[in-house]
Amino acid sequence: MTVYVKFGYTLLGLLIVLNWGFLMGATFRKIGARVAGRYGIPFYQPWLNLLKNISTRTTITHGVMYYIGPVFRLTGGVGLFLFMPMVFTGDPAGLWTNYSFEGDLILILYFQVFGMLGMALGAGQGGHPYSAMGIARGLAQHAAVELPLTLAFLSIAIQYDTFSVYKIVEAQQGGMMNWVLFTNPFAAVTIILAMLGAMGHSPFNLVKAPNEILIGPATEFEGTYLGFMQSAGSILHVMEAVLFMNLVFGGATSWIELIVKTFLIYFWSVFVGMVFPRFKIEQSVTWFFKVPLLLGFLAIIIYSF
Amino acid sequence: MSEKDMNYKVSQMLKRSETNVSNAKKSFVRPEDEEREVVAPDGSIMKVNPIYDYFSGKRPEEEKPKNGIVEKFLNWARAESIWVLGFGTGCGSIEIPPLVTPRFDMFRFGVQMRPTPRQSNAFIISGYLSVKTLKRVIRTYEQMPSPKYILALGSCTINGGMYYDSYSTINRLDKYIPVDVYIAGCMPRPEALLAGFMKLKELIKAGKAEKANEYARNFDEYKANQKKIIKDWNMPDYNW
Amino acid sequence: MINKFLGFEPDKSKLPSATAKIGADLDLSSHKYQKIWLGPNHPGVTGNMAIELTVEGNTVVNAKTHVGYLHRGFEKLIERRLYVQGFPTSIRMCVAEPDTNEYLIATCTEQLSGYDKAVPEMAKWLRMLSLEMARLQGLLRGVPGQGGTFALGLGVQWGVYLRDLILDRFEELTGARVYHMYIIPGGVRGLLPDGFKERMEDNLMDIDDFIIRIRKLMFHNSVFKTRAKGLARITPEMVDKYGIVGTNARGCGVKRDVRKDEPYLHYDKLDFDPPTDSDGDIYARTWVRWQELIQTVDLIRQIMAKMPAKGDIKAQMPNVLHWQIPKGETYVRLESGRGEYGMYYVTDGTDKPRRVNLRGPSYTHAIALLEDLLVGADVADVHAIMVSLQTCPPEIER
Amino acid sequence: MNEILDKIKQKYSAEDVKVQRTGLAFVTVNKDVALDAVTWLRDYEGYSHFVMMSCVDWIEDGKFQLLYLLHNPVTKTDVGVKTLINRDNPAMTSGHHLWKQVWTYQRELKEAFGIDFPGSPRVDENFVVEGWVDIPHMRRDFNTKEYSEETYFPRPGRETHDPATYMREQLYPNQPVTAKRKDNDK
Repeated sequence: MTVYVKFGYTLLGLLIVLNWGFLMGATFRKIGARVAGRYGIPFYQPWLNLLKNISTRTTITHGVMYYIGPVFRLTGGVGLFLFMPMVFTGDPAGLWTNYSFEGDLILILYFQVFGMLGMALGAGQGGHPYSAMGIARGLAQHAAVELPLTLAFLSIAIQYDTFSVYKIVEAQQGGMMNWVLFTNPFAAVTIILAMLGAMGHSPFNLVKAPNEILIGPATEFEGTYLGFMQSAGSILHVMEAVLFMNLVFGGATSWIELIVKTFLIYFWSVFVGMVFPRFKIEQSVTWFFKVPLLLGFLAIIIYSF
Repeated sequence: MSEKDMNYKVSQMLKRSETNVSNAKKSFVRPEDEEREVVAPDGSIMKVNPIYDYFSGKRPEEEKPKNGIVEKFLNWARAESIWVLGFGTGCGSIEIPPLVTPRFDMFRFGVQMRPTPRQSNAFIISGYLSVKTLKRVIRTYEQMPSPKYILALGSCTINGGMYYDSYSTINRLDKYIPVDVYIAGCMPRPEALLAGFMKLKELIKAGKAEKANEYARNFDEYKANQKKIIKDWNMPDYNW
Repeated sequence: MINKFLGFEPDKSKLPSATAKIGADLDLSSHKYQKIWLGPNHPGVTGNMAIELTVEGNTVVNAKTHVGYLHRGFEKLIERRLYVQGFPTSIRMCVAEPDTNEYLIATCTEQLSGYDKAVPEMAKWLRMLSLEMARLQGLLRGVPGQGGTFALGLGVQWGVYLRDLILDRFEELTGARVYHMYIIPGGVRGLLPDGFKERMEDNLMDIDDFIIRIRKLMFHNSVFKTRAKGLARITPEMVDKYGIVGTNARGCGVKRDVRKDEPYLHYDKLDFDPPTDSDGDIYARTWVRWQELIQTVDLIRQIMAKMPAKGDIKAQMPNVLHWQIPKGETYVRLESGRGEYGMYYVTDGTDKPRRVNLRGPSYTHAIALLEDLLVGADVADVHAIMVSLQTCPPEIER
Repeated sequence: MNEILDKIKQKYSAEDVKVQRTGLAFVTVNKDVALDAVTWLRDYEGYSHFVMMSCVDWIEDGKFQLLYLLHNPVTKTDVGVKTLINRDNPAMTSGHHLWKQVWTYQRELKEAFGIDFPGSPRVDENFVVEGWVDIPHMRRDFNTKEYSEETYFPRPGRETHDPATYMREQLYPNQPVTAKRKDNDK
């Protein structure tokens, strides 16, 4: 019985995450608009966009992989969600910890790439030269982001001697000074910097830049596929924020805390993106290979000894 | 000139142009796009026709709306989320930047810009169309997913405006693609554009913005008109 | 094609063989290169034009500009319109700064019919005011627009808002928002409305504030510097070779400004010095334009302070419906926001012009120069280079 | 300014020298020496800025008038070198080696007037119109209104008036017509 209850709670959690992702996206577009002096979109616009996308009548096809691309991306988001403890309640088999287990950090690292690869395959079959170009740029940048990020993750894993996100959260409980932000500042700063790349906001959003190329991988997608992709994107954004919250900012003990913390984490990348133009791919790769990579190495070296 | 005279003149012109087109037909397709036979890697000979790729031969089909309340609900969603293609076809596109900036801000009405035709469902024809652009507009329009809407900006899309006697610009847009909303003026103010969007929303909510189906229904007529003025027709008849 | 139509094929062997090629010789079937089209339907392209790029990986090896998407045949249309009817037609030749066309066609007709001395003082000052306002509204879009090419959309939002305020003043002065038709042969159409100077001063103060903010946002921004410095460099030797004018020439240290070189209207009575920079890259060009923004605001203030309070605004002209200009030809130029902007005007003694030919700076910038600057550039920079040359397609194809 | 005009007169036997205003003069030279004169002005007299190239169709005389307009950035003067070429069989020596932008003008003139510039790069490519089958569109004998009415679909009900006739009819309806002006719309 508890299996079904747990499953139900997980589904509920996914629903919350999806809606929070939509709301967060709308809120930040509104913040951006207010900075520019505009009124901005209504907060319910993403739901309407989803409805409209689903109600599109035309469907085009470029082959099987083209369908599977958005599905892969959604799988990446949902997979990230499934193995991530959302709310810390003190019970490892708690209802909001989803299916977290020993070693899920490695699985999470894998799922981060999974969505990107799915997109690469789908967009590749789309056949548009801009899609291919966007994918090439996206994968290059993703590799550059992943490197410092993985080093920081490893440093945290060495620090707490575990690959379980749940245990890392558990170890950070009991006050702000136990957070990784203070106990392992090098890894924390690495993650905070690499986060900018992982979130895909300016200055690291050349992948989907409308000026430099069209909108990259999504060029050929329309209607339902696009709706799928945007939903997957919302889930991914929240889950990335939850991941960084769990690893660096001490996790959350309630949904309210989760919402506040993810909001602030996401706000950091939007805050930077608002006032900085975007890098070219080689420039962003160079940027990630300088300070964040060095800090990542330092974090590893310090905790290896 | 009365309507009757005009119709007579138009039919005469059509006759004349048909002969013109048939005379000068073949020369415009570039050599690499011509229909020809090539030798495949295994030695067999196959025919290729580069400008007809594998799904462009299909005619557009009418896509019937759903029934009753479902369609009403979907129409409401469509009306509140209009994605406009970022393709400035004429000088009217100078009034698009004010629309997305603080003064007029069309985002608050759910109108947003998208860069590719695949993801947009409204197309602002911003002013006069030269024949060269019309060709691109037709291709773009056909790639947009149905239901799709056209807003025609400026008097030059209605009757040619001040370019009525130009050899390069078309006179009536609705002869080539179906138009949902005309916004008159030269050039229309941003407020007029916003009013046009409001009108479009009304039409969508009332279920009257079904011009994509009209295009499919009268496909032959539209194609004949298009081919009459695009003398170098070197693209598929329909692409999606 | 035209040869076939004309029914003759010139014997090319008898003429001096000129084998200069434009662009590189590429073997497209080698699968090493890919052709991609930027535009006409592309949010990054200025206006409605297309660039055909041949890329090798991420690097452009060959570029071709395709224009004609905005061709309306103005020069043909004006030939079959009266001199005064040509006005509303001609000003639509460039939508970014339409007032420059008004001034050119008015001055051409005045010079050829001998009325250029009869233009009243007040009208000259008002013409200058309208031209400087046009330059200001162009720069308010153009300077932050360069940041916009690198996805710094915030400056564009602020700039376009302020441009709207200037358009409001235009509306007050002329009654129209974009196409004003304010400058007419013999003078201008109207005086300044009451309280115009105060309201203009209010807007100029907002713009002063914006100028400071945009400096912090763009020119002190490390990412902007990383991307813009050293990109698409123009050297002083290229200036005469390609016919580069305006801020593009001033960005590499060649100080050419029609307002200073051949002062028209009352520009010799104003105190200003065109800004220059020495680098010649995108950053330098944008920096020159930013300085010009300051200068234009200053010029508008000077004009409003120095202009007489009252006076005639229009000379006595013949009946425009029967206005015939004796045979003659002239070329008039002015400094628009993009550089030297001129018009060649030929009359043949009838009531309609024989030939009108516009010389827009983009004609050289966007075709010969752009195609050469793009070779070797990154695909992601194409849009920035195009905008930094202030490409305006309607003045290429008219 | 006058010195240079005198020199051009002597060197290239220029006719029809006209100073339009201070700092702007037009000279007409023979077709064979036109590019020589342009090159000489560029290399020896400092007219290094190529302003524009244009063409006027003098259909009455059966001539095309080509114009090379040059600017001297030091003395701030302009010289327009004009030359007349035959209207049937128009061809001119290409000047694309002189300045980088000249081939663009030549490409446009080839399309708009049908003047050939053998050897000029990309001169046969389309410039602004695509798939053009009529006579070159900027020639005087090409009637754009007729073409537009035949090709495009004029909207019924649209009226165009000759301004002079229309105003006379509106303002003085009873006065007999005396003006002998030709109708604006042929």
